[in-house]
Amino acid sequence: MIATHYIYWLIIVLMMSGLYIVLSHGHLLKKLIGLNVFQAAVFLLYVSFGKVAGGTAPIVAPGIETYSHPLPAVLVLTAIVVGMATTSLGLALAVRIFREYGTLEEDEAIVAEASEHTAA
Amino acid sequence: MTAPSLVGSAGGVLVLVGALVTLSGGVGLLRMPDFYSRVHAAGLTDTAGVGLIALGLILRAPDWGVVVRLLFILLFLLLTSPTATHALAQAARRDGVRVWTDGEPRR
Amino acid sequence: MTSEIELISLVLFAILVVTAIGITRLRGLYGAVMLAALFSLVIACLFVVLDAVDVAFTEAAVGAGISTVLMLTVLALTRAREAVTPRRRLWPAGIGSVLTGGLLIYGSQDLPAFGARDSPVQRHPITEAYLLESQNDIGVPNTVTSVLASYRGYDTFGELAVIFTAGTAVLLLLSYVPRHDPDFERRKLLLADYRILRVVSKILFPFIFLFALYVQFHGDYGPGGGFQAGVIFASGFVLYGLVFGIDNARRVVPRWLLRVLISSGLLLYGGVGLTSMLLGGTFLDYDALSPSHPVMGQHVGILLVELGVGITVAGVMTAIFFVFADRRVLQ
Amino acid sequence: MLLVAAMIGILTTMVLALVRALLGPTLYDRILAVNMFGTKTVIFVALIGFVMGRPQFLDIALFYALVNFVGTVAVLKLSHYRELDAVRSEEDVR
Repeated sequence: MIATHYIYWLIIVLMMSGLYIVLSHGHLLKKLIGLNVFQAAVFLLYVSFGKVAGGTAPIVAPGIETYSHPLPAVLVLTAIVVGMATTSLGLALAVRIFREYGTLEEDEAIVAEASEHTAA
Repeated sequence: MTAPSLVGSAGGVLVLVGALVTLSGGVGLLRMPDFYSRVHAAGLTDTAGVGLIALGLILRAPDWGVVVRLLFILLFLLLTSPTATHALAQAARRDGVRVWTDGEPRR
Repeated sequence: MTSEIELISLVLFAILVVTAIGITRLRGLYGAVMLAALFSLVIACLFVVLDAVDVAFTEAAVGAGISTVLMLTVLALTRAREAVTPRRRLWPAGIGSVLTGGLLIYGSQDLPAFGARDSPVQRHPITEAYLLESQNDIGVPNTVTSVLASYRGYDTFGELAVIFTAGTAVLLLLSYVPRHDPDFERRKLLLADYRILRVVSKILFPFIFLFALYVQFHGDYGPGGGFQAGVIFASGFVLYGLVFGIDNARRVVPRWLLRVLISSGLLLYGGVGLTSMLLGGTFLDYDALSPSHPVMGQHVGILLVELGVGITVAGVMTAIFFVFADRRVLQ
Repeated sequence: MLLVAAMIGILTTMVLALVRALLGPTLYDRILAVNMFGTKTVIFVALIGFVMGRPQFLDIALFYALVNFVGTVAVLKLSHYRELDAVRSEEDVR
């Protein structure tokens, strides 16, 4: 079990450190970084399913027999660029939040919003 | 790679020497007392190490395509690496990062 | 040889975990962003070790390149330090992550052994189709490219539409007229004052764009393709904007051009699909492009589709950077 | 074998650079460390191509060199927008 599965476990540890960053920090930018860490670990997990022991990258060349699976690579490749696009959307929202409330701390922003409501 | 096997192992030795130079840069980056001396360690060994390793790999390259790519990497790093460290040191000086003098505690 | 690779990947994993811990502990956000860039570089190395070279290419471009630059621009607009996280947040977060991780590890026991040849992924008939039959049907050595652009072309079209939408949304969110900020000029550091940096960047630009073209059109034979090339193009413009200022970069790539680029890439992709329908095939069936010589049709189709991807990705990334970097400090 | 030994050397350097990036103390130390780390990844990718017998993948290494430069220039430029105390206050860690 350990010899064959420890790579997955390491990836899960990474994933959880990303989750921890997202949950524990109140700063929105830090949350986005944590989300990126989590996301990268998920990508690693996907790619690790495609790897074959003794295989090589799935670019066909003469004299090579075993290749790793190309499909996880394709899925992850597009996912990375999409993830980047969504991250930049999150960053844009963060900039707007900062403009509105003057802070990127979640707690302070919630307080600011609440006081806005009572004022109105 | 029959007679070139000698060339190949020479390449391997060059790569290894390059890695050792790089390693010394890493030690310098960690152990030097202030930012400016660390720039010195990182900048010098980056250039030397990359040069040696790229040359060594060129000796082991299976075809010309690989040689050309390695030459491009070498050219690129030789241009950018010193530029980056130079600009870094300049920016640090502008910002007033202080120079360490003998006897102060290490930072 | 495999045991050495295993050792190397273990070291890389250790570096990753330490970096992640460092990210949580640093309160200076510039430092945290630097560590995130480092994290992404190591992840990219691991992708190379795991045989996903195209992915490594993209991850380096996106994670260590554009993403870092965008985070830094946002930091430049807001506060650079984080408040102390209250202790009441730490415990639930820690317990939650440990529990989730434990469950996932428990669940991972059902996974096939790492690198096994007889795992369901590898035994599935599609593996054979992608690796062997694609050489006759499509004739592109890089199977990642043929799966991306041909077998799963519909999927990639959807992804490109997502990127288009996200880019449009960012432009909508941030393209209000900036307030006048008298401090802006003072705060702005013109890197053009660094003479060496300016000269070296000038030398580099042609190489960057040449390299982007190479990656775009060599994607059939080696790692590369539209996604990667698009990001490389964008990083060329980003470098220009950083060194010579956004206003000058806007002169090189004006707003209208970016809008045209963003939409024309997606239109090109969809247009190839429609053309193949008009020629009697199904949507994105490149065989229809050249009925007498289907492999030729596949080549043309993949080339055009990848070009569409490259144009849109380059446009979106450049536009996003410009719109972020154009902000004045908001306070 | 020589190449594998060289890779171990590079990995060790990576670890050292990581420690410097974690320790700081100024932002510039971190930038320098990450920049050096980037150069090491270029070498790492180039070497692993040779070790695994597919040296054609050097394109990636070439690209890393480019990204590294753009990234360093970006931090240099953008860290200047802020008041300088943002740079100095990197020093304390929770």
